[in-house]
This record gives sequence, C-alpha cells and structure tokens, in this order.
Amino acid sequence: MFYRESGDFKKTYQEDGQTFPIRFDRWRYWVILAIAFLVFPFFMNDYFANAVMIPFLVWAIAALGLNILTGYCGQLSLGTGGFMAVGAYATYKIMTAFPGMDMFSVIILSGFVTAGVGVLFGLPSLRIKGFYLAVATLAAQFFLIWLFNKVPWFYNNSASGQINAPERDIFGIVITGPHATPLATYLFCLIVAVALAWVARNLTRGRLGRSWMAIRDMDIAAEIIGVNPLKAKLSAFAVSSFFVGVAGSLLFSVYLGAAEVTDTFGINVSFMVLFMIIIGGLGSIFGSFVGAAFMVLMPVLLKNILVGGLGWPTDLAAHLEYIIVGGLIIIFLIVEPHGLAQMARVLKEKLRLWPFPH
Amino acid sequence: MAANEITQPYPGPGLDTLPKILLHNVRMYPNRDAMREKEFGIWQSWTWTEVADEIERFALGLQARGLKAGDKVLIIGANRPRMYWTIVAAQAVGAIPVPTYKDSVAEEMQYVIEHSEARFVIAEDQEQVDKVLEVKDRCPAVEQIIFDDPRGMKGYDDSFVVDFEAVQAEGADIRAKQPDLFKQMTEQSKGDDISIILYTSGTTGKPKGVVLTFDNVIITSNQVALLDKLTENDEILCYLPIAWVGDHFFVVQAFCAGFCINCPESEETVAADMREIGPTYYFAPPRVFEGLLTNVQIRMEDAAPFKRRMYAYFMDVAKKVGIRKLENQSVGFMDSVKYALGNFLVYGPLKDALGLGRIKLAYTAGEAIGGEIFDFYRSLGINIKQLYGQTESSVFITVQPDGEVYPETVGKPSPGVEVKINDDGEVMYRSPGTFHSYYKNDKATEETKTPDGWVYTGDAGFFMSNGHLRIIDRAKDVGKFNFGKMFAPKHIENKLKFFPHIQEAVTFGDGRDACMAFINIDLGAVGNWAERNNVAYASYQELAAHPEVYNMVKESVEQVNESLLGDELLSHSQISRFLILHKELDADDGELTRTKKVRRKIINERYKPLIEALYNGDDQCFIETEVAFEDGRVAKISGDIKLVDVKTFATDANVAA
Amino acid sequence: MSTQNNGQNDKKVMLDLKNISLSFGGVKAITDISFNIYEGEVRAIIGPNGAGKSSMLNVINGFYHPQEGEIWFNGEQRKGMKPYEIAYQGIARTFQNIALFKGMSVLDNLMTGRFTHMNKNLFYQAMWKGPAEQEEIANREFVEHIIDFLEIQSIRKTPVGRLPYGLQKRVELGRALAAQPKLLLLDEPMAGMNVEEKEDMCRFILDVNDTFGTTIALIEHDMGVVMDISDRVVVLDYGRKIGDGEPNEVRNDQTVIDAYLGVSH
Amino acid sequence: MSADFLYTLEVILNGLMAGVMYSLVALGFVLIFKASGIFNYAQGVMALFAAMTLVGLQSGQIPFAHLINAIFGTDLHHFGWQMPALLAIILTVGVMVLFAIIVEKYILHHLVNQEPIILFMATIGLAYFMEGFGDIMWGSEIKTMDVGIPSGGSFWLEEVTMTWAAEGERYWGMYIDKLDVVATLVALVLVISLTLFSQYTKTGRALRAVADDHQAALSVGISLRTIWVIVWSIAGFVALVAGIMWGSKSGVQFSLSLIALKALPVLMLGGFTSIPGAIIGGLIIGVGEKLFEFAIGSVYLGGATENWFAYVLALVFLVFRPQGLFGEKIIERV
Repeated sequence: MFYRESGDFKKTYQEDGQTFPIRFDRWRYWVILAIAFLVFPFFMNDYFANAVMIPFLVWAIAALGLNILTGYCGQLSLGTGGFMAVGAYATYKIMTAFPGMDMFSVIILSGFVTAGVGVLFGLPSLRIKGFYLAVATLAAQFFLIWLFNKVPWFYNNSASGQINAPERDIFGIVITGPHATPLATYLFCLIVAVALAWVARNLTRGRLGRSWMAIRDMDIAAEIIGVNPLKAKLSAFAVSSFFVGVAGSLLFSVYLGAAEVTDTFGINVSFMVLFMIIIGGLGSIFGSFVGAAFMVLMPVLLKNILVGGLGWPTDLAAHLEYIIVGGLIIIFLIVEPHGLAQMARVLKEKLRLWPFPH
Repeated sequence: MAANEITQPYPGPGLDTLPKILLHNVRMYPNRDAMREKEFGIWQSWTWTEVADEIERFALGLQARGLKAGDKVLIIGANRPRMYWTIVAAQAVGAIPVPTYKDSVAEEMQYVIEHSEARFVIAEDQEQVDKVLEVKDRCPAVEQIIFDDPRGMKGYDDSFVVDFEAVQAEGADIRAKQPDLFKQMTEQSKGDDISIILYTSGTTGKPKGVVLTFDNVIITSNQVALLDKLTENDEILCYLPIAWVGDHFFVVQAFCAGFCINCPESEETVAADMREIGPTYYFAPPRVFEGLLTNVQIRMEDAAPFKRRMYAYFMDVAKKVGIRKLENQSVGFMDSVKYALGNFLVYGPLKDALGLGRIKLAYTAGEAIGGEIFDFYRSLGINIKQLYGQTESSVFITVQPDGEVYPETVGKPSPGVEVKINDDGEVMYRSPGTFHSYYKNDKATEETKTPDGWVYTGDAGFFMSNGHLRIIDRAKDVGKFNFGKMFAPKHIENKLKFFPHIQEAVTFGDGRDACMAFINIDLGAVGNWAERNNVAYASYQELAAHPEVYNMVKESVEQVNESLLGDELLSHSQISRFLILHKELDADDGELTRTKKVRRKIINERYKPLIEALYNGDDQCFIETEVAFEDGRVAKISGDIKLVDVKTFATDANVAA
Repeated sequence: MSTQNNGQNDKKVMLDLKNISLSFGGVKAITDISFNIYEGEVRAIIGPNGAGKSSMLNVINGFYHPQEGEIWFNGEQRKGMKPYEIAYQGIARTFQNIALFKGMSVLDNLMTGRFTHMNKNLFYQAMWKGPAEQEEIANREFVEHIIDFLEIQSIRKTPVGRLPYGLQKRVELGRALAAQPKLLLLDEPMAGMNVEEKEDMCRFILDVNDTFGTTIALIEHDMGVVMDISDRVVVLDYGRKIGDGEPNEVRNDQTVIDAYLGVSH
Repeated sequence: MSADFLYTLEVILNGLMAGVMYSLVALGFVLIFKASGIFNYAQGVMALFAAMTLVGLQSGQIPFAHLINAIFGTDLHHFGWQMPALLAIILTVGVMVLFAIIVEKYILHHLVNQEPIILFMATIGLAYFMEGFGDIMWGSEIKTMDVGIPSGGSFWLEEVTMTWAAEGERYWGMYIDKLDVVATLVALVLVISLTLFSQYTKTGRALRAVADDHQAALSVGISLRTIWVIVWSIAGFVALVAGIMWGSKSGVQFSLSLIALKALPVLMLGGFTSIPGAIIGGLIIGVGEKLFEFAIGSVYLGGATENWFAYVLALVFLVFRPQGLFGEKIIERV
C-alpha cells in the first residue's frame, strides 16, 4: 500500500545488493534511526531509559549474537548466560585493572575475551551436532557460572561475591556508576547496538555469512563447495560470543551496575535470549531487535497492567508472565516458526502487492 | 481536413538522419543514459557518448567488412541494445536496416531475406543464426552473419559467422587510424534517403516491405514528441518487436527528444522489468492493456472480501471522477477527497504494481480498444490516448489531443497530416510520413498511393461532428448483411473481447442473414474461475465445453447485444448464435497473424462446417483440426462442439432472425 | 558434442584412479577399479543400481577414503585430503538428491559456490565497504553470467525451496559451475526429469563442456543420454569395472550387454 | 577395611542411588524421543507439576485459589479434606493422561513435520507454560510430600557397617537414605515393566515401530496421534514417579524441575534413543559426580562441582563418541 517501486531500478551491483533495496524501506530505516538518535534523547528519563530502552538495546545485542550462531549457522546454544557472564566479568576485571581505559575499549576487549572463550566451547561442535551440541553448550553455562562463583579472583575477593561497576567515562561523559545520566547511558548503548547490528549485517551478507548458512542448511554440500566446517563453526562461535560478551558487559556495567553471577547470568538468561530469537525470527537481524523488544516490553507491560492496573500481587503476575511467555512461544512456533521477522516479511510482501492478493 | 502546421521538422537544424541526431545528442546529453538493458541482474546502462561509441565502432567495422551504401542489413533478434545500434550503424554506412520478427519460422524469414536481398544478417543468438543458416542456400545474397550472443557459437564457420564484438574491434582499429571517418560518413546521407524497410505482417498474402525515408520517420516522430512535450527526462520500455513500426517510432522519438530506451531482460520478465523502470511514456496495443486489465480483475477476484469491496468502491469513485480529474475539470470537494483516498489505497499501488506508476503519457493503437478498458486506465489517472496509424504513414495519422479523448474515436489529424474519406467510405491521408514505396512492388505501391500522395488506409471510417475520426473496421472486412445493412465484425469482436473470460472472438455476417460468433475463452481467467469453483478440467477443450462456461459466455454475448442496441449503425448486428472453439486460435496454425490479428480467410476455410452449422441451426457439430506445436510436431484435435442461441433485442430496424 | 577428435594419446590425463578399493565395515563397495579422465572430455560412469557409481564419485571428491589404491589429480597424488581441500583443487559436484541450501536464494546459493574464489578476511567483511564489497561485486558479476548461461534470470532472488524440481537441479548445476571447476562431477543430473527438462539439461552439460572447457564426469541412468553426450564411458557392476571405452565400443561389449544393457529397466 | 575405602564405598553407593534418580528422569526423555523424535525439555517440569498435583490433591488444596482470590477478593485455600495417597496418585495419573491428550491435541498435532529444533523449542515453551501454570494452580510455596515412603538414614546399616572399619579408625557407619533404596527398587520395577510392555504388548510393539519408521507404523494401521498420547502419558507417569521420589526427598518446589537439567548429560552419555543407555548413563553420572566432588571438587576446587561435572564429563565423552554410549551409529549419507 505504501510501496511505490516504479522507477526504483538498479544500475550497479552495489545498489542491487544494498541492505534496503526498496526506496520506502530505506526511508523508513533512516526515520527510525533519526527518531532513536534525535527524538528519543529529548524524552529520556530514568524510567524510560532503565526500564525500556537500555534493556532493550542490551538484550538486542545478545540476541544478535545468539542469532548469528543459531539462526545463521544452525548451532543451537544454551550457554548464552554463561558467555554473557564472561563478558561481564572480563569487563569488571579490565575496569578495575586499568582504571584509565575508556568504556568503548573496555567493552570491545570484553567482547574479544568472550570470543576466545566461545571458540573454546565451540570446539566440540565439529564432532557434536544438533541436540547433543545444545546440551554440550549447557556445560559451558554451568561450568562458567560455577567458575565465577568459586574463584574469588574474578570478583576481586569482594565479601559479597558481587561485582560492582566503578565510574568510567568516555570523552569525559560518565557512562557507568551512579552518576551516569540516563541520556548518556542510552546513547552509549544505542551507538554500540547500531554499530554491532551494522557489523552483523555485513558479516551475514557476505562470504562468511553464506558459509554459515551453508553449514546450517546442508553441511555436506557446504564442505563440497570448499567451506571448512571447523572454520565456519568456530568463526560463528567467535563472532556470536563477541556480541554476547559485549551484551554481558553492557548489562553489568551500564545497565545494572552490579551483578551476582547466578542471579544475573543463570540458565534462564540463556533461555530468554533463545526465546528472543525464536519470537523475533531465526536468521534475521531485524528479528533479533523485535524479539528483544518483545521480551523486554511484554513483562513491563504485564506488570503495568496486572500489578499497577488490577492490583494483583507481584508473584501472581510473575507466574502469569511465565504462562504467557511459554504460551506465546508455542503459538509462535505453530503459527509462524520463523518469527516476527517472517511476519514482517509477509506483511511487507502483502503491502508491496497491494491491492492484489498475490 | 486542413493540415496543421509543421513548425520544426527536425530536432535541430540539419539533423535529418538518425546518425546525425546521435552525434547531436552526444553533444547535448553526453552523460545521460541513452539506453539500458536489464542483463546480469542489473540495468546495464550506456550514455549517449557510450552509445555513439558503440555504434561508431560497429559501423566502421561493418564498412570494413564490405558493407556499402544501399546494401540491406537484416536484423533479427529481441529488444537488445545491439539490435538498435545496428539500425543506426547501418544507416551511418548508408545501408538500409531491415528488422524482422524474431519468432518467425525459417520459411517466413527466408522470404524476407530473399526479397530484401540482404547481404549482412545481424542475429541475436545461436537460435537465430541457425535459422538463417537453414535457409542460407536459398538466399545467395547473404555474405555474413554477425551474432550478438557468443554462447554455443564456437564450432561455427568463422569466415561466415562473426562475433559482433569482433566487428566492433575491427572498427576500433579503423577509428584509431581515421578518427573522423564516422562523422564524415554520417554527413553523406540526407533526409530524403531511405532509412529503413519494415516488413508488415499483413493479414493476407506475403509480407510487404514498407520503405521509409529519414524524413518520414524523423519529421513524424519529432512532431509528436513536440506535441506531447517529451523531453530527455522521459523513459520508455521497448518490449514490442523491433520489426514493428511502433517500436521503431519509439527509437526515433528517443533520439529526437534525447530520452532513454530500456530493454527488458527477457520476454518472461517484461512485467517485472516494467515495474522496475516505471516508464513515463508507454505504447501498447489494445491487447496488452486488455491483458493487464484481465490480469487485474482475476487477481482481484482472489482477494479477500474486504479488499474486493474496497476495490469496487474506489473503482466506482474513479469511474465517476477519475477522468474528469485527468482532464482538469472541476470535481466536487468530497469526490476529490474520496479520489485522493482511493489514489492512496487503490489507484497508486495498482498503477505501481503494473509498472504504470510514473506514466505521463500512454498510447494505444493498432486496433480499436474497448471503451471500458480505455476508461478504466483513464479513470486511474493514466493519460492513455488512442492514435490511428500504420506502417505506411510512419505511424501517426490521427491522434487524440489532450482533453478530447473519446474511447470510440481515434482523434484528430496529427500535425502535418491531411485526412479525407473517399466515396467508398475509406479513410485516406497525406502526410510527411507517407511511405516512399513498397520495396520491389511497384504495383502495390501504385494501388495504395495516388500520384498526388494520398494513401488508401484500407480502413472504413467517418468523421464525427466534433472533427474526430472514427474507424469502423477494415474496409475489406466491412460487409453487408443480406438485408443490406452494414456488418463490421471487428467492432463486435472488440466488444466481446472486453470480457475477461473471452480471449478472442470471430464474427460472421457478410452475405448472411444474421450475425454469428466463434469464441475463444481466456484460459487464465476461466481457469481461475474453474479453480475457485472446483470445476475439474484436463484441457482447454474440456474447459471450453463446460456448460457453466457456456452460460457465462452466453451472458456476455447478451450484454454485447444489448449494448449494440444503442448504436443505430450496428443495432442489427446483434449476435444470434455462438459457439466456443475447442482450441485456441494460434499464430502457429496460421489463424492469427504474428501480431495476433484474426486471419478471417483461413478461419472461414478451416471452420466452414462450424459456420454452416451455426447458420443451419444445428445444436452440435463435429470438427477436426490440426495444431502445430512449437517444436514443429503436428497433432489433431477433434471434438463435438455445442452451438448456442442467444437472446437478441428488438429495434424498429431490426429484422428478426 | 565435442567434435574435435585428436588422437587419444595427445590427451592429458586429468584424473587417474589406480586400483581403488573401498569397503564399509567389511562390505566391499568398490573392488580394484582403475580408470582415468582426460582433460576436456565428458566421461560417463554407468552401471546397475548398487554398482558403486556414487561411491566412486564420493571417492573422487574426498568423501570416502579408499582403503587401497591411488588417486592422481593433475599429476599429483592425493593423500588424505578433506572434501573442502579438494574443492580448492578445482573439483565440484552435484548430488543425486538435490543438496541445495534451502534457506537461501538462488543467487546466494550460487554465490556460495564462489567460496573458494573469495578470501577477504573477517575484518574487511565486517567493514563491508571497500575490499569486501569489491570482491563481492566481482564475484556477483561472474555468478550473473552463470545465471544468464542457465537461463534462470527470473528466479534469481527466489528461495530455492520454492522452486520446482527441475529448476532446483539446474540451480545446483549452477552452484557447481560458479566454482569454476576444472573437473565437474554430476550425480544423475537428469534423474526424475521429463523429456523436455532432460533435453535442456543435456544442452547445458554440453554447453558447459564446450564453452568453459570443463571436464565432466557424470553418472546417469538414461542410456540414450549417456551415449549421446559422453566421450567415453566406464561401466561398473558389483563394484568392479566391466567395461571402458567410447560409447560405441561399450554398447557392443558383450559383458556390458549381459550385465547391464540386457537387464530391462 | 580402611575408613577411606569405606567412605569411598559410601560415596559410590550414594552416587548409584542418585544416578537411579537421574535415570528415572532420563527415561522419560528417551521414551518421548524414541517415539516422536521430540527432545522434551519439559520433562522436568512435568515431574514438578505431577508432584504438585499429587500434593495438592492429597491435601485438598483448591486449584487456582490464589488467582481467584486476586480477582474476586475472596480468601479460599483448602477444601478441608485429606485424600488417601493411593487415590491421589491414581487421580494424578489421570491428570497426566489428560495433560498428554491436551499436549498432543493443541501442540504436537500442529507441529507435525516441523524440524526437531522447532519441536524442542516448543517443549521449552511448554516448560515455561507449565511452570507458571503449576504455580498459579497450586501456589508456589514449598510443599512437603508424604506418600508413605520411608526416609532418613538406616540405623541398621550404620551399625552394621560401623564394625567393618579397621581397628583404630574413626568411622561412624555408612549413611544410606531409605528413600534412595526405595527409589532404586521402584526404578528397577519401572524399567522392567516398561521393557516388558514394549516387548510383549501390541501397543508396545507399535511404539517401537513408530520409533523405527513413521511411515511404516502408519501403514501397519496405527494412528500416530494415539501413539503420541500414549507415549506422553507414559512419560507423564514416569515424571510422576520421579516427582514423588525427588519430592519426598527434598520437598516439592521449583528446583525440582531442574532435575531435567541433570538428566541431560545422562542422555548425552547414554544416547537419546536407548533405555539401557539412560539407566547406565545415569549411574555413571551419579557415581562420577559424587566421586569427583568427594575426591577432587571439595578438596581442591571449592566444592559444588556437581553443578557442571556431569556436563563436562558428557562433553568430553561425546567428543570421542558423538552418538553416546548406546546410541545408533551416525552414518553420514551423501
């Protein structure tokens, strides 16, 4: 209905291969970015930043990471929580060891540390496939959590076993600690999320991304074509863990400010991120964002309605949330196994064909 | 009718040939796209400078290979830039390009090659080269075949079959030595030199080669380009056969106005390519518009009820105010709002989906177009106009001026054209576009063109009170009923063909007491209907014989009869009986021309028993016919065909059948 | 049909299989088979079901490692290579049961076929603009020529899962061609096709051989097709070689007739 | 006998008992996986739900009391009766069958022919749903389960074993929970009866046919839907047994559902498709993790290694034998 595609023709492969080949999509993309960067900052307050936008962005990064591994490369992982913990603890160690380092460097370094750990736990993927691999990644989850719990070096021997983010800045703007403003933390997360989404898009559109998808769709044929399965899988583990590590780093340092490993990065986190990409859409960058938005916003909304609106006890609302999340997962898998992203694609195709049905 | 003034015959002073205009455009628009072709997934583009360079190298190469002024160059292929370049390159050498239809079979091609005495053949690909080689022995004049697509051409005789690029490379060598040679060559020819020979498919007999001069095509094209205010910013899609005058006319207009010619990727992708390019200027014969509309209707029938209602509602709005809006007449405020809403919800997306989203001007010609079809497009805000023309007139004879567009007329004489009706009711014209002659056929030339330059069109028509010409039918097709009234078959057939489920119709009545009809159903539309109504069928024949289909067609025929009632000239031509043919009329079987016009003579002969049965009042008739498949195999189709009576509507003048 | 017919002695051996034996847990699939493939020829491997044809292809492209025998490719003996290493040597193949990447478009499938011809590192790919994009475009251009060659323009961006069988087969051939292989292995390229599709596929195979000079080894059941398009035929039965030669020789070989041609299919 | 040896023996015995519990849960997984190719992550939650239902029925809790109270402002909690354990168990079995029917009808039926990963995720969704549903239905507080199974250490055994220790060593006797012994016996009975069921009954043979080939099973005239309901019912029953055992041991609470996570490495070790594999895998893991914790974990690593040892063991094992202990060999077809 909104699409007017006549005259939007491509004369070069650059134009043809761009992320949004349709004019209207391009336009919409820029509008969303403009709103995020230019409009939202004016409305940023503590609630909006900390209950909505920052968790959304942080979880979106984590979802992007898992989507690269699971959605694009087909390797199911249940160790996301553990890898996020690696990112968080790496951040903590780096922040405390190098107090002068700016936050960008900190989170990127944390990402690389996580990527290394991810590769380590990805090694069995060459031999182990499918569910076996999924269960194997649980080993990473439990082992890492146990490690961060039991080895005091990781939490600098703090009495509580917690880690707390000290105040750090970038270009003089405070990003972490109690003095960080919602605006600064929001923009910081936004920039990181947008940059990583851009990187994810670049990686998935080219040679590497195709090798991942080839492994996912038909590993034997991929090998025949020259794809080294080990390289493809490990690179997916590395890139995915990098993203997840950055998300863990942000979650701890910017969003929460403090973390306790079993509460913050438990197995439920792994499942939650998995849900995000199922609901959002496997193998879709857009889907990672939508899925994250859904999983972050739905509890907020439920809480507002049930607790705030109807005055129910919080534990009841929490149980109801479980029912709804579980039910939605099932409904999604039945109605549209490819998630919201696929629904958006279908809707877009319908709008492009409008008023025709096919 | 007096001729309107010709103010500016050429796009610029002295620009009286295409090669000259080409070089002019290089100066005017060096970096604007002159041509595009969808190939390898993107629109490969050539600016005017690049096009001139390609043409220059090819022309020099052709000359080096022995092409001389006055030689014929046969061009056979699809709408590809190189085919168009060949036209201009040949003209630059002083030779005469002869484009032919690429789907013609070897024998048809042999005739053209033989008749035109072409020395050079430029063929698109292996398929076309093979066709030429097949008839080579019977065409001794052919010296070289130059091919565009090198695929599969490895094993061919290099001395006889040459790569387009190889010729261009030779041309490039020559240019290196004589940089000004091409320019000098282009100076050699003048406006009254022969520019092209176009073979008309002709509904009867062998094709005739229509010889056109540069003046013919350039003056005509330029007049219309000025009239329609075409500029270098326009875009067209060339998808009609290059051998057809309409397509050539486009190319010349593109040269005159400096706009861009777009070539589709392949025949199957025309619709998609059209949507991508979104031409601003468009030409299509009525059957294309009809096909599009049928397609729209079929697709809308599959839509959800809500969408169907919305579509119907806004199409009503469009019917009411669309045309008035197009013609800048005043429209009520509420209607304006509704139309704007409709434009957002329906017309805009619809036009966009059809690739008509950017159309400023569309023409249709070649046959009469159904008024409903015509109004449909106009009500959507597409400025579609009818023109009347033929190869012999370099297309334009009459055209509908803006604001004076009536579905049933073909408009007023275009600039520089005089039109008159002779005593037999046949339309005649005299214009700058009047053809030079029929190639090697003086007899036909004399029969068609009077010494003082008037040309018989072969169409019967008359001027209406508003000065518009109305064409009734082919003069020779127009017949008389036994009771003395006029019978104009095509007029009735066009009315029938408006119905989406009717693909083709043939009516009979000349020398008879009543009008009868053959119907071809539209497999797409009726098939769709069958699917939705769970009607199983295995073949066209089976579907065509289905009683429900008969009922559907019968209703349509009755509607046509009712509409004929209002036209006093034709009210007695109401169809009294019809049948649905067991096979589709097909060009491969000789029943249609390559441009899908009905060959009445062949149909009269082949289906004689059916015609007789219609007039005898039989209920059923057995028929057996041969069909030719694409690969040349021949099979027989036979079956009993049902004949049906239809209600006719009485008028005072009507003789009850 | 390749018309050039210089004496066989001039021909360069591209692939030489010497005394190959392969068994699975004691079951012999291939027993002591030797044959070679000349550069530029179309070589057919035929035989009844279970004759070891597919196993032979799997040996050639490194899926199976024969227990005995030597494999020489372009004058080098192969030792314990992985299939993806063999891909880099210039051997590509199609599968009997189509093995396309179902989640990707036709274009992406073909682009994946260019894998061995692309090498920009992860950093460049993450940045995209610059070397990675240029590499992508250069390879896209190549792939577009394959698309044009196989006449699949109109389905370029269609997900392969939605295509009919015959087209999928064509796309799979395209993916193999995109790798610009020196040796192309086709595992029953015409299985399950109708006459028209078979004709098309024959034309494509011959055109590939003709236009790109690709050496082709194919398994096919349709004897008419095999005899038409191949330069030489090797016949297997129960994992052993029972015939080898030009189509005419093979056709008239009594052993072959008994084992294979005599059996009605 | 030295005390160290006796300690080790005690650890091994305890490990075996724990392993039996793991096997019990793993058994549920294997049954469903074999028959439907579904990796049922909800098995643990099914055990929790079964246990909650049992306790709820037994103690006469009013289902959804919490929710009703929240909506209508009432103050309901109990019907006020106590149900005999056996009746409650039978009713709970009924609930689990009903559950199986609902799962088949509303979930599995719509997911036929989907990829295994999709089905797996659906069961995760189901697990979440059941967890919330169970809590809303029966309340989330910790409940005690008492169906009359003896528990606590066996004094008799302690006294007997105390005398085994060598002279001069301090050894207080072997501690073995009676509940564990009962659990072991029950598990044995369950395994034997399941094996008999699948070998000697028509339905059992049908189940095996389905596991081998869905098409073949259909052609024999067995409705896939029926089979799925049966399998899920059996899995529900196994879950109930596991729930009773675990619930009696450590109370009915959320953590009970985490036994599913314990069963996963068992499956990796034993193979997803093998009943003996599930049992032996369970025993290996049970003994392994107890021994590791006893000998290394608590001494050098700060303890609590049970959380991950099983996984790492399974992981290392799998790298060398990807199909598990008893799993069918994976042959890559080209």
